[in-house]
Order: sequence, then structure tokens, then C-alpha cells
Amino acid sequence: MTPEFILGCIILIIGVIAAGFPRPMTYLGRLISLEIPGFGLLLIMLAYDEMLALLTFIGVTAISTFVLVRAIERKEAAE
Amino acid sequence: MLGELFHILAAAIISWILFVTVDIFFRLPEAGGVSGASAIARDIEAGGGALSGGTMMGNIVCSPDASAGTLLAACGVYVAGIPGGLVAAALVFIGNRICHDPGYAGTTGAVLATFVVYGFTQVGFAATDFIAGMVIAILTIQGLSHAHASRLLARLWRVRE
Amino acid sequence: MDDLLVLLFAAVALIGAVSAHLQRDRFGKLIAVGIVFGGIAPFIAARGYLDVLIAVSLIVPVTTIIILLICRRDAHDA
Amino acid sequence: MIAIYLVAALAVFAAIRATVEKNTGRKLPYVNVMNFAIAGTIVLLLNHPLALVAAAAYFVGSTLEANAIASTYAGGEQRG
Amino acid sequence: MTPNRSIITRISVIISRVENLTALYALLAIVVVVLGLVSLPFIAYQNDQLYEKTLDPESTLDPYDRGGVPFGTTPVKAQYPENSPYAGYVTAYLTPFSQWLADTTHHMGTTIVAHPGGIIDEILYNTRGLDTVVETSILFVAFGIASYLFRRDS
Amino acid sequence: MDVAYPVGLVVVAAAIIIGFTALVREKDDLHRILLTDLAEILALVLIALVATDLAEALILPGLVVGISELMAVSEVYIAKEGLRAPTGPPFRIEVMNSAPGILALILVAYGIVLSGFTGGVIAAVGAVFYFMCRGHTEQFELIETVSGYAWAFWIGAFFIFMFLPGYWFFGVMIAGGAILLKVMAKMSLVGTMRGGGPDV
Amino acid sequence: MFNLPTTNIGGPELFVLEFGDIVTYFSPYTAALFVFALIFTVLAIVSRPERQVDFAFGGDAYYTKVVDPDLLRFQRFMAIACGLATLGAMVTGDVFNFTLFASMVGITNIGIVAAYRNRHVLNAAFQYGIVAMLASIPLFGGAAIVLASTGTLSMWELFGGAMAVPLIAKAFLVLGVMGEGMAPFYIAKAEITRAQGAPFILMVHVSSLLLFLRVTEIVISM
Repeated sequence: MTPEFILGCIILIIGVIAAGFPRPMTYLGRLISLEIPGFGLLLIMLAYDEMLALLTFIGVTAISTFVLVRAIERKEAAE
Repeated sequence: MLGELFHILAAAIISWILFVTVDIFFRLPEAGGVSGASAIARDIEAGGGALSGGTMMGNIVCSPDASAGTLLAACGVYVAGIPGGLVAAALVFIGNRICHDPGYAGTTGAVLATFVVYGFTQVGFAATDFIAGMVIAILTIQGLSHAHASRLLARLWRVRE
Repeated sequence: MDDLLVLLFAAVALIGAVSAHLQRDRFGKLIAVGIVFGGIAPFIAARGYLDVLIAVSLIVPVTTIIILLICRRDAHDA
Repeated sequence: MIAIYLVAALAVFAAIRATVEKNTGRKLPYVNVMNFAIAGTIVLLLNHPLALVAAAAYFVGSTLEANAIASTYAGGEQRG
Repeated sequence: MTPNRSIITRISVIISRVENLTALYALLAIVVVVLGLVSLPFIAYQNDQLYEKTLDPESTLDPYDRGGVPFGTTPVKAQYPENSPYAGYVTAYLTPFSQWLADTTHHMGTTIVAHPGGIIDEILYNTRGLDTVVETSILFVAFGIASYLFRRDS
Repeated sequence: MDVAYPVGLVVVAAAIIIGFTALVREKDDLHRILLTDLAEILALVLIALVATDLAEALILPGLVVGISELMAVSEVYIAKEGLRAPTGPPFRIEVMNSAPGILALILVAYGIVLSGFTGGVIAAVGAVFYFMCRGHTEQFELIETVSGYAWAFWIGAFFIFMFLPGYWFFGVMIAGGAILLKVMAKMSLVGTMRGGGPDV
Repeated sequence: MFNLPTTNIGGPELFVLEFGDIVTYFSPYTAALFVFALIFTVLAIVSRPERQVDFAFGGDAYYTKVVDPDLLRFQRFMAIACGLATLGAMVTGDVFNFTLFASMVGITNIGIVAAYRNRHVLNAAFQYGIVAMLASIPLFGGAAIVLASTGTLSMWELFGGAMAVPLIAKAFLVLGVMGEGMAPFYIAKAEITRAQGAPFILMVHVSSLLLFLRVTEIVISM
């Protein structure tokens, strides 16, 4: 139980609440909130020294954000 | 303990003077480098500050300027002496290019600060004092009261003009 | 990294996480996410994984800029 | 080694101020203070040449982020 | 909704709508997790794991120093070491570039191990190579779908 | 270590309950896609809790599977709703002129040094960022052909490992390079898929 | 033959092929499933799709719908990939490898169905895609819990009976395969009546049926 692990678990839970029930219930609000559990996972990986996985995870987060942004902007343009 | 605190305070004053001088010399309060800097300036003016001071604060936020140069140069001197400071200056230069900053305030500030910090380490200061001092200095500008800080900077800017 | 520092930086990260949830403004949310990363960076540095820290601190802003593509201001406040 | 505690405390202070502040334009300077503090902390934690590069990368990255947020907040690039 | 429908009819109406499928599956998962939560604390972590981590903060390869000499056998705790006669060779291998990094600096362990050679490459390519085959095939198929739909509609 | 694992499991279970409750209440399809991204994160936490080198080697495929499924599903969504690329002036900020060149150079160079999955993803982030900010020329075919050949090379490397283990060295080199190329090529296609590109 | 803890895995061992840690094998049961999957994969390769016939009301006229050759190629590719993934899932001897094959079956099923332009069919494919992605939590999570609590992923060790696999891990595996293989139960509704290309649609049904049979065997044997 390293401090990173505990902090990671707390941030993960906060992030899941934030992403599950974002305050302005918009696509954008939820997309931004999705970053928070990502940081929680990052800390948990850090606690177990899984650095390669951490690096790959951050890269994949950027790309998946791009994929989601692409869907959201088309959806908003259609409205 | 107390001596170190005193050193940090002295270093804060020195780096404050250094970076404000360099920034004002490079005409940072004149215009926002990017549209974001102007927006920050407008918001600070709306909060009771002065426009030119706010512009300078916006420029500090939006690009590594002399204050960042001073901080990184102090870090560089801390880890590797004079060469470390020059490497820090190169990194600040790259940062300026990334952040769409036309000027050279950051790089100049870093080179100047390298020699200043190195000089003070010869007379009993530690480089860590300058790191902490620079954080305090930037706190007085950006983190305590935007209205007062921007008015102060605007007054200095009028002196320069 | 001793206990006091751990507490201080954990406080930074937690403040960022909670405020990212509570902020209603989109830019406020993005700034708060930046604060979370500010709290996490010292933890990575303290373990000595500097190469990872360099890469991560360059990619996180890229993520933010990608999100900004759909954050035009005209959609909301004045 | 009081410097690092001082810097960390300032980071917390700046984070609180940034959270409490309502206006986006006035939030960013507080975040800027926090970035200074974090960048300083990285070097103070590890005295190693690569730590300097890491601090610079962190600082440049977060500055870029602040720049992009502020520019978007201002409504994007003014054309023409 | 007509009042004289039986409860089974109503349920089947809900189930038969495709849009409700996600919610149903999520509900099922929640039920399983809640039931599982009762047994979760009794799941003991098996200490005898494959490919265990050994951390040596003093090493220049820090999080990934698994020992061994290049071009020699390195003990790797694989499932069936006899199936991979050269297991351990990749783990200990350093390219000239990563050797130079390891000699120069102390905090680049992740870069060194991500460069060809190292324990993760050993697992991904050698002992569990079939996983990676499937995984790259999934990538291939998924992007095939995406680019087919993208081109058809544009 | 022994206490951390059950605690972690309980945390993940709580997170799954919260996240899936949100999913049960959600009716909008795009919101559902966003929530499945959350689900991927939770699955990765479960693997990460195992905390061995094997767990790490399992996370890397898990990540890539997640992003490719997300890609396919979001494309199906766009096709299903018949959504079009937004018209009107593209959004520009100043840093989009200055940052991409330098950042993409750094990220792609670092990714090539890393090789393998990690390098492919890092390099792809750089490429996506560049294509996003600077527009692109249509060279789908070339990129796809490259990644197809890379896939074949990787399969070849796999058979070297399995049937000619004495040549493991060539296997490592071919595998690292081929997977780098494959992942990077596929992921950077995402960047060009946004369509249009700014008129700069 | 090898130093495996059990030589008798789900019946007498017929054939074993080792890929490092992942030892694929045929037992009579999986061999039967394998042959079944193989037949349908070959069918998908060689068959020509049926053409749908539309009757015009009020007359004797009818016309066959034109099948887009591009769509046909794409669907055939997906069906073959689906068949290969099913074959892999039948013979693999590793839990995580099995979950990866199951995900691949899921995504190729999306691909087969999503090729149509019909909006209802696309909607069904989308909902199924969401479920298939959600199923990655139980699938990967189940495999991870198996690994953490027993220290191994190989079915050769797990089937021996010496390892106690937690119930939740088994439940997760079944739940995950349900998510990935759920397609036929509702795609069928939208699909059979509205779209052409029968042998490829058949592949969806065959693959999920075989996945269910296989996961049942795994869960019972563990």
C-alpha cells in the first residue's frame, strides 16, 4: 500500500463518479471528466512500476480522445 | 534554518528585479503575443487591474518568458553549473518556439540569470535558494492580487516609456 | 519523498480532481485536469522515471489541445 | 532543505486559489504559479541533469496548455 | 401500453428492443459484481507468480533490471521454459544504443527496455507471441471496418 | 502487496457498479460510447493490479484492442447517424501553427527509438497531432500498404521465434520494427480521417 | 511429451502444438468444434452469396437486388477472419489468449453486420458493438483474476484440479463471452429479413455458438 496506490484509488473513484454523472450533462463535460479516471489508472500503474504500460496508456488516451472528439464534433454540427 | 529563509527571501528579491527588468526591456507589457494573452489582460482589467500590467501577466502565462528562464536557469545551475544554465536557455528557446512567442525575452533572461545565479552561488547562496526564490517572486506577481500587481507593473512600464 | 511532501502533492491532485467534477465551466474543467497532472508529476519524478515524465508531460497538453477543438466559446458564455 | 517544502506549500496554495477563482482569465495566472512550483519541485527532488530536461518539458507543456486554453477562451485566432 | 398484458409480455417487449440491450447487459454485470463483491475479500493473491518483478533502484535499468548477461542464458520464470529454448536471451540483450544510454544516465530505464530487447519484448514476442498475433490481427480488422465505412460514406 | 490486491479489487468493483449504473440510466448513444471508454479503463485497472511483468505484457494488447474497438464502434455510429463533417471555418489557435512541427518531431523520433507497441503509439500521437493541425495529403493507400507489409513481417518474426529460436535476434529486430510501423501507420490514419483539414 | 502436469485434458490428447507459453491442443471435444468451425470457414471462402429477390406488388414482376462487389469482398474478408478467430478460440490452451480470440470474434461480427447501409441493421450493429466493448471488462478482468489468484494462465495447469479458481472469475468469463457472442439473439431479428448475404451471416451464428460451447468447457473444467 504505497501512497501512490491509495491516491490512485481515490482519484479513480472520484473520476468514475465524475465521468458517470458529469455536472453539465454534455458530451464535452463527460469527455473532459474521462481524463480523471485515466489519471487514477496512471497512478496505480506507477505504484506497481509498470512504466511501459503507463507510457502506452497515455498515448492511447490521446488517440482515443481524438476519435471521440471526431464523433462529438460531427454530432454537434448536425444539431 | 533562519539563514536559509533569509537567503531565499534575498534570492526572491534579486530574481524579481531581474525578470521584471528583462521583461519590461523586451516590451512585454506592450501587446499580447497571442490572443489568449490579450484575453487574460482584459479579464484582469475587468477585475480592477491595469491593462498593460495585465498584458504582461498574460504573456508570462502564455509563453516561457524571463521568469521561466530564471527558474530553469537556477535549476540548471543547481544540477550542472554554468553549462546546465545554458542548456536551460536552449530549452527555453525551444519552448518559446513551441508557444508561438516572437520574442527572445525568455532566452535572454535565462542566459543572464545563469550568470547571476552562478555569481551568487560563489558568495554563499545555494542554487536551491534561487529556485524557491523565483517561485516566491512569481507568486507576488501572479498569485496574490492581480489588481495590485498589474497596477505596479503598469507603473514600471510607464517609467520605461 | 517524505510524508509531508506526499500529503502536499496528494492535496494538489485531489483538489484538482474534485474541482474538475464540481466546475461547471468547460475551461474550468480543463484547467482542473491540468492541476491533477501537476499533482501527479512529482510522484513520477520521485521514483526516478524521468524519461516517462518527459514523454507524459508532452502528451498531456496534446490531449488538452485535441479536446479544445470542440470547446469554441461562442457555444456558451458571453 | 526548507526550499522544497516551501515550494510544495506554494503549489498547494496556488492550486486552491485557482480552484476558488471563478473567472477563467484570472484562473490561469494562479495555475501558472503552480506550474512554476511543480517544475521547481521536480529538480529539487532529483538532482540530476535529466531532471532539468524533465522540468523544462513539464513547464513548456503546461505553458502550451495554458496558452491553448486562453486562446480558445479568447475565441481563437483573429483573422484578417 | 394495454393494461391486460402479462408481466412476461412486458419484459419480453423490453428485451426485444435493441436499444435496451446495453442497459440490460450493464444491469447483468452489476448483479454479477454485487454478488462477486461478497467473495472478493476472500480472493487471496497468489505469491507464486510467473514473470515476477524484482526492483533494483540502484541499477541504471531501474524498473526493468532482470539480470542476466547478454548472449547468455537468463533465468526467466516462464510457464514452460522448455518450450522456448532461447528464453532469456532477449531479456538480457541491449542494443548498442541502449547500452550507451545505460552507461550514461541513471533514469532512462523505460526507454532502454522499450528499445528492442528486454523483458517485455521477451514476453510479447517470444513466450507469449500468439497473444501479439491475435492483437495485431484485431487492430487490422478493426481498422479495416473503420476505413471501409469511412470511404463508403465520403 | 497482499493487502493491496483485495483493496484494489473492492475499489474496482465499486467503480464498475457506479459506472454501469450510469450506463443503465443513459439513453443517448454517443454518451454510451463515452462510457465504454470508461469501461476500458476499469478493465485495465483489473489487469494492472496483478503487478507482474506478465500483467504489463497483457496490458499492452488490452490497450490496443480497446482503441481499435473504439475506433470501429465510433465509425459505425457516424455511419448509422449519417453524420457529416462540420462545415464552416475551421477552428484555429496560434499554437496550432507553431507547436505541431516541433512536438511531432520530438514524439515521432522518441517513438522510433522506443519501437514496439509503445513506440508505435507515441509516434502515432505525434503524427495525429501534426495531421490535425496542418492538414494532410491523401495517401491512404501507401500507409495501408505499409502497415499490411508490417503485419506480414511480424507474423514472420513470430514464426522465427517459434520454429527457429536460434535466430531470436532477427526475430526481436523484425518484430520491434514491424509492430512500430504497423501501430503507427494504423493510428495515424485516424488523424487523416477527420477529413478536410484546415485551409492553410 | 512435454513436462505438462496433465496429459489428459478434456479427454485423450490428440495433438499438441506449443507456442512458447501458449500450448494449443486438440481433445476430442475441441477437435469436433474445430472441424465444425473449419467447415463453415471453408464455406465462407468458396460460397457465392445468395441474391435477395424482391417481388413487385400488383404484378408478376420480380427483380434480384444487385450485390455490391465491394461489400461482398469486405464481408467475405470479415467472415474469413471471424472463422480464423473461432478456430483459434477452439484450440487455444491459455485463458488470456482465449479472451483475445473472443474479442476478435466480437469485432469481426460487428464488421460483418455493419457493412450494410440499412439504418436498422447499423443500429443493431452499433448496440452490439457497445456491448462487445463493455464485455472487455468481464473478459480481461476474469483472466486477470485467474492469473492473480492462481499464478498461472495455462489451461494445462488450471484443468488439473489443484488450483482453486474463484467463482467470480468464472462468472466474469461467462459474462464476457455472453457479451461478445450475443450477436445472433437480436441481430437475427433485424438481419434475416432485411439483408442479403446468407453464408456470411451464418458465420456470426456459428462463431457465437462455438464460443459458448468452448467457454462452457473451460469453466466446467477449471
